[in-house]
Amino acid sequence: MRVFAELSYWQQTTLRSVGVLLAVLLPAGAFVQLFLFKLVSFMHNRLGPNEAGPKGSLQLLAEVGKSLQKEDIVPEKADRVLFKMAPYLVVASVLLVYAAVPFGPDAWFTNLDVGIFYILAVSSISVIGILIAGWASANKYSLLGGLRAAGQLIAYELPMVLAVVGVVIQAGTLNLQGIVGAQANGEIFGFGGLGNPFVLTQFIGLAVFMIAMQAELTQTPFDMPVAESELVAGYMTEYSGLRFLLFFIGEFASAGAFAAVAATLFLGGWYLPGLSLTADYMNVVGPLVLFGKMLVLGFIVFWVRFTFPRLREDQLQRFAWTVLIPISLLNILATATLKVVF
Amino acid sequence: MLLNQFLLLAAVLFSIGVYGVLARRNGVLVLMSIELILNAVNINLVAFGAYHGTVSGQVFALFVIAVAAAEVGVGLAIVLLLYRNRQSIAVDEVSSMKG
Amino acid sequence: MSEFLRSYLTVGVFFGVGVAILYSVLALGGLLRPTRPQPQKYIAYESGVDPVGFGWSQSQIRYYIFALLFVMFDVEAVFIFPWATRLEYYDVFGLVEMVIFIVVLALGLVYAWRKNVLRWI
Amino acid sequence: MGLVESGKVPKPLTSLLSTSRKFSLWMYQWGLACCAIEMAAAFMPRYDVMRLGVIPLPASPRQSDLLCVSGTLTDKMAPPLRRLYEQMPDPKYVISMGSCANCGGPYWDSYSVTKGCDQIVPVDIYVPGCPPRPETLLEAIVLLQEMIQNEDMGERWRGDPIVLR
Amino acid sequence: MSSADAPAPEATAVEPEAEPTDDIRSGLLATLELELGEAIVESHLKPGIGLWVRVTTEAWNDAAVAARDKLGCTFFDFLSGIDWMPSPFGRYEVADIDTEVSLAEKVAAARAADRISGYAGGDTRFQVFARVVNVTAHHDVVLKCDVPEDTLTVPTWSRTYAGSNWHEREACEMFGIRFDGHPDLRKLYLPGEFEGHPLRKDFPLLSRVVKPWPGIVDVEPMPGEVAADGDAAEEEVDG
Amino acid sequence: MPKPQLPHVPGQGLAKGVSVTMGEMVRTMFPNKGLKKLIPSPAKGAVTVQYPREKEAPTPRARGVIALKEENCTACMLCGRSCPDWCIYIEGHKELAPPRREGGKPRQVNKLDRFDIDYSLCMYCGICVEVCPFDALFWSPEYEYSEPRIADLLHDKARLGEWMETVPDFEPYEAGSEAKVKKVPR
Amino acid sequence: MTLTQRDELRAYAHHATDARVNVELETEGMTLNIGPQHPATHGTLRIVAKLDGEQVIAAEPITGYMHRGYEKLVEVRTWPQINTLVNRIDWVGSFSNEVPFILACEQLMEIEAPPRARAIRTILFELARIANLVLFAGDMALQLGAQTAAMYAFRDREYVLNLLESASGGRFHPNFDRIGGLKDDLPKGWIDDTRAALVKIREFCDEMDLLVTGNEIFEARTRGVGIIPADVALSYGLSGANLRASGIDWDLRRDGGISGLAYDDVDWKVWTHPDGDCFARYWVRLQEIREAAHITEQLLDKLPAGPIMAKVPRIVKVPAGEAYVETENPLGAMGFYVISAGDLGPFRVKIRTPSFNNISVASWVMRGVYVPDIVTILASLYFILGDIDR
Amino acid sequence: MILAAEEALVAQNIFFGLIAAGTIFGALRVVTTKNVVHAALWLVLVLAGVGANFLLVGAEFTGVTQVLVYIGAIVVLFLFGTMLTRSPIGRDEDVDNPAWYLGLIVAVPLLALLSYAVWDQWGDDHIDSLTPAAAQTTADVSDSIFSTYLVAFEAIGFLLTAALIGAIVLARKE
Ligand code: SF4
Ligand code: SF4
Ligand code: SF4
Repeated sequence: MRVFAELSYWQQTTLRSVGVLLAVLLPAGAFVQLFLFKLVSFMHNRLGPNEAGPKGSLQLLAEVGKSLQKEDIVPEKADRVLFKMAPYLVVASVLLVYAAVPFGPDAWFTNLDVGIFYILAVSSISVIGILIAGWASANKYSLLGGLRAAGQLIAYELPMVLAVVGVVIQAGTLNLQGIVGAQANGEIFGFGGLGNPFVLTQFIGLAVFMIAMQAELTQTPFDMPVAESELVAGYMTEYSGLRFLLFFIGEFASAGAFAAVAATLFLGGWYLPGLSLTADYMNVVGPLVLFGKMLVLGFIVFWVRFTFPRLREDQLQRFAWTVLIPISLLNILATATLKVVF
Repeated sequence: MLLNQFLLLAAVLFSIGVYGVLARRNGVLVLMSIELILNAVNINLVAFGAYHGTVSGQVFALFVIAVAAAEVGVGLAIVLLLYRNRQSIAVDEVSSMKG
Repeated sequence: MSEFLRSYLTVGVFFGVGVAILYSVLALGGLLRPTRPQPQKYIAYESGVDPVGFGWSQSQIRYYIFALLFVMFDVEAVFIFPWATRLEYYDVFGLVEMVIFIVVLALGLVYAWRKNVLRWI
Repeated sequence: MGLVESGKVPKPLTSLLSTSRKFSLWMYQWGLACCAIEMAAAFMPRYDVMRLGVIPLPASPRQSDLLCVSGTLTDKMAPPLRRLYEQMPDPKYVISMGSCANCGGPYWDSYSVTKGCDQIVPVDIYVPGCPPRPETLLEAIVLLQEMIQNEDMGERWRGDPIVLR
Repeated sequence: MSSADAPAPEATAVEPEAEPTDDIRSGLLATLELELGEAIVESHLKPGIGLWVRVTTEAWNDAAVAARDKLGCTFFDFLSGIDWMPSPFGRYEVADIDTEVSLAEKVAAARAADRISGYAGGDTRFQVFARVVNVTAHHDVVLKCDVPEDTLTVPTWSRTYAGSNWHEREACEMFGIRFDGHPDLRKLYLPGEFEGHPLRKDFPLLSRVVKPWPGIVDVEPMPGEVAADGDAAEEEVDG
Repeated sequence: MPKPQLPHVPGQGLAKGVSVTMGEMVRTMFPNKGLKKLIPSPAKGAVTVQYPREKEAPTPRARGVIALKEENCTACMLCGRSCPDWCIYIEGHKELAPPRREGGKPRQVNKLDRFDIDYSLCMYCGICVEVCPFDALFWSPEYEYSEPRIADLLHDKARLGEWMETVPDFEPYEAGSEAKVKKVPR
Repeated sequence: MTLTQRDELRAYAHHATDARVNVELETEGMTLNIGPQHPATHGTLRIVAKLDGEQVIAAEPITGYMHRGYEKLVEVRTWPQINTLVNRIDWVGSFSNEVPFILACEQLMEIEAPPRARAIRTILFELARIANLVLFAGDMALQLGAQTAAMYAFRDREYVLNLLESASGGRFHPNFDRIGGLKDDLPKGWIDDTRAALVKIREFCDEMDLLVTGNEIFEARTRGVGIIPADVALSYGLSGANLRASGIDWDLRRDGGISGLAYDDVDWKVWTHPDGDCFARYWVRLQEIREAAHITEQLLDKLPAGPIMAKVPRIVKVPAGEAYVETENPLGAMGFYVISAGDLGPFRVKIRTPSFNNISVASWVMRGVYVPDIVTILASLYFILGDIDR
Repeated sequence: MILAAEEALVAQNIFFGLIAAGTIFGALRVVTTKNVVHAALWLVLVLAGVGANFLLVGAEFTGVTQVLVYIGAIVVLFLFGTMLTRSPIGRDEDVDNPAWYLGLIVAVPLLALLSYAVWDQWGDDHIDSLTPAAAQTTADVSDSIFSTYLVAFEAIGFLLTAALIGAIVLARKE
């Protein structure tokens, strides 16, 4: 974008920072408001918040405003510094993920050469935040919840990483823009009219990725770590007010982040067949397209969350190690073989 | 940038690591100190790689990271074993494990 | 400064901006929120009874084994990714190499499986 | 000392803050007996308190704003109630639901029942009934929301933490 | 078998189909008598309704074993105690408030008063009773035994019926009856600092003592009406 | 015994589950028929009664609050005495009322001074209503009387009298019944 | 399920029960308090569990947080007052609490309710059962994490509550049963409403089958977990669906020989399940909802006309004597052992509540299970706190 | 705006200074803090600093790997290990050797020696990372692994598996 290019580095950076912060908060807010409050309520055959503002649209603001006024409690036995730090770590990890997601031909924050690799790397930081939160609270539910959560996150991070490999093999690059381009220009068995969103060829990868994503977000059926009916709120048990809100935002923002990544990797990112891959208008349309795809994926997350019972800790570990990881390894080998053969 | 910057940083890290290995009693902390040393080595490797304009430094650093992972895994397992048998992870008591 | 360094710099800047905003929101909350200490407010929550025993305790070694497995496969992923980008050039040779690598690591997984450490107890 | 305690927050802002408090009441469900089921029924599709912004999510007192004591409070249960009430972060509100919670109800003469939860925690709204039908609870919540909208934040922030009326 | 001072009208017509049931119950009693012999103090059989057997304190657990093994009553229904002392306080209503007698005096008076006892009789103030059921043949028996006044101890059932563990804890808490051989007789219901045994008749309900009965305010009853505590004019009402 | 099971496809139970919730969501969002089907109107599809704006009507028998028809009450105390919670407080005095018929003797009647029901204690059992021999107490289905002060839950006879307006007529009985429908004195 | 599978399950359970603790590392045990105020204990039960990592070494339920002194209170109340008080024992199926008490009194007074009253009693009894078990089905799913099922359960339960309310005036505590009959007859249109509600309940059962029963995750969480063998169940005095889920065919509605209810007039079936695990308990209860709907429908079809009250003195005095009547309540066998001295109120009443026995088995079952299974087991044993502590 | 070469150099040096200071401070805290969990978190700082250093010299892939493996995995392993061996909140007085000064005696001279050697040997040689590191892309790393270091690569596979098996054997009590 020409207008954009004339700005100084710092101006660009600030502009993009604001843009990406929007991109973090918007999906998080949208997910909470739209899915958690509304669609899920409809699933339950009820209405959900509708008194705050027209049709309940200001509910979210009320939540934030309330959190601002809530007392901030640090338990006396807790490790004060770490207790306060943990939510930052979790949210920071999400922020860092968003930094690398492309929203349009020029609408990106950074365009890293190792984009997807970088995303996988920084998304694993949140494990530390969760472990620290559980440990620093000096509370049994928290500790148990933190350990369970961390155990689960690492167990499902692997399938997620491995599911991505298939896409990387097909695209031949780690760069997310490159992956979007590869999907836009790709063709399946010679038919390239619609490009090749990798969901078509990598549907196993997508399935594994979505399952792993569900687990990474600790949503039912993988929400044992925060299982209300035994561990109260897991590692978040002792958090109150704004710090809890940070975790809360973190949870939904990372739902957005993972949805964005999945959309980019498997659904063609900000590109839609029939649109231009390079034109300027895509910098406006692209984010919307991506957002739409994120909503679809996000909806699936919440849909599943409110439908299924949860797996037991040992069952979900077993599922990760004995089902998902072998499947994704096989997927890699199959994809690689096909790639080499064709 | 000077190559020296990196080498000196590595030297400092290395020395701190050595100090940690010697001064720490807690097995986990000793392992962490070893990580410091390995990181110092990695800095050197990468810096030299860049200095010479080859990619070997990086590759070696990757290998070191992999080895470090293996090392930590086994090391912590030993510490756990130690803890299991002695209810303490003070490394200077390891000698008493013999026999 | 190289292009790629700048892109990482922007990551840093972004990180800084994000954390700063979060921090300022918390500070704003600090201005608004009350602090009213009550005798039992800062006791750890344990369903309303006195916390019994140590608030934390060592727990299952399983967690460790799973973490270990994770580390191993994470390292594997580090090598797979560059290979995946270049597979077209390595062709069959690369495929075979990687199959060997994966199989060797999978052996570890199978070993763990057989040793029943994937049972989470 | 925050701004609110010192009374330095301008009026429009306070009313904004009050509105947000009013519409975001995370309810800590202190379900004790039969009334608990009616309280739960109030969360469920037919009555759906979530419409009013009362969110029944928190399982931990640390994240809750509103404590709903519904049911028979026994002497054995009273100390935990006090503790969990105190563990809630301020500002916090209490609804006492049902005759038992109000003053012992059918068990007013029992040797093991506390005659009213207001002996233990300060109560903002008393809901009559045995059990009150869910809509009565809704009415109480609407009442409470009005109260929150009009309350003096400074006083609630500042005052003695336990205000027994 | 003997029927004690049971005031139940004996003359009630036994339903024709109740006859066979009666046979079953007498059979049960015969089996128990064979098994326990002298240990059976008294028994009461209500045709078509139930069987009550009182055994000696020492044979309390043997009775359980016999019922379980010989009668097939493997299902443990409940175990509890009774305090046969007449209540000193009534229902804390008019009459009680009028008198100037202190609580303690009332209790003393009640202690001195005659005790009643239920089916299968009883010699002591406290009794323990339990019911076990045969779930395949669908018969049941209520076992009772006296609790010696001095020790207030009876043998435990918790080794015979695992379920009686909690019931015995409850009885211990409520009546102060100890169960010999019970693994742990901690309080089940009440907070640790609670004193007294609530189900004993001489345990007063303080709220009722403190609060005046609202019905005491005297307004003359309308002619033809009945006072709440009055002797019932057997006025019949229908549907 | 469990039902005979069809061959099991892995994930089939999960699929059924999500289809149920999805179906419920669609039904809630699009309850309309015909062409209007495409207009989402969840307010219609959901079973929710939106409390302050719409209220559900409890059945006529619902035990919401007790209303007192003061004229009928003779302060006979029956209700107060049979109340399990001792939460009815009655005070009365005797009074000479004008004779019912011309030239008759003045009657002695009980006059009600105080009739309070403590709704914070009442267990809504209905015994008082049942025992009242003079049809002075009635159930009203009204339920909205929460109070911020517990003392306000003690309703005096004026307040109890006000509830009288909300007392519904008795319903007719189901077929086969031999009970007679009573009348609410107005 | 085949026999071998069942044996496997049983073997697994035994293995789990005898599980010794942690081979890997002698961890010092961690004591976890679940409750008294905790979502898992739906009410105020407290579980103190000694943990080893994720495994429970010993778990003990601590009760008494809901102890209200029923047995003492009834001694100072009159017969009609007790009727309304006992409503609140098992508060989700309140009407069913009144029935055994009233029947015991009737037995002592030697009167019988007229046929219409008996039929309506039975209908309301079954509706209370539906209200109770529907809640169970939803709650069980909720405890396992499926929130939607709980929503549907509460939604459809409302229909039943409306019926109870329109008949008795109370959504929860009907206080409708009287010695010798019922308080009032049914209002017009009630039968049709009931039929309509039963349709909803059937739909609910089908929905639960789709949403929960067949769900692989649900099965994984419940099958083979918390197995209670029949002999243990009997010696602990488990009753109701818990006992039937252990394969014992015993239902007081059929086997109790109770004359005050109309079960013998209709055609129905007692469901049992051989497994004795959490799934079996859930499954049996789900079938019982359907069965209850079936019973109710038949009774509605042949509701006899006539009075609903026998001749009973206005001031009730129960003759001296002892009577024990036990009925098959939604939670299990509930009985009232009434000792009357011929007064306005009873001399002593021993209330045998099903949950008290049902939950006393908990520490036996929970040895060696995983922490999350505590929740599953508690949910499947299904207790109401008031029913435990009285 | 592209920074002029010198300016960029200055900027880079400033960043290096910041990063190095952070790294060294973190490292010092790692070896001095009394709390194991805190030590692990300080280690995160060190690792992040080292990763940033990698980026500074243009080793992008290694830098990200540092985050992925070290911070995302090894630190987690450390934390698990710590929590398994019971680490209380607050200061733990038992983490240091009684003879900790020995470490100082060795480390300080070592540092002096190393610094001298480094300074002596490489004086003011420059790393030319201003020109985009032509030979440092992921693809090059990959090519290098799959050609020159192929054997090493496979060996790493075996090493990892061996370590895994060893650790399992160690951690399990048969
Ligand atoms: S007020 Fe009534 S319904 Fe509520 S808990 Fe008490 S007895 Fe139960
Ligand atoms: S409804 Fe019951 S508790 Fe309430 S006043 Fe009447 S008799 Fe008393
Ligand atoms: S029973 Fe009826 S007439 Fe008698 S005092 Fe009560 S309300 Fe009045």
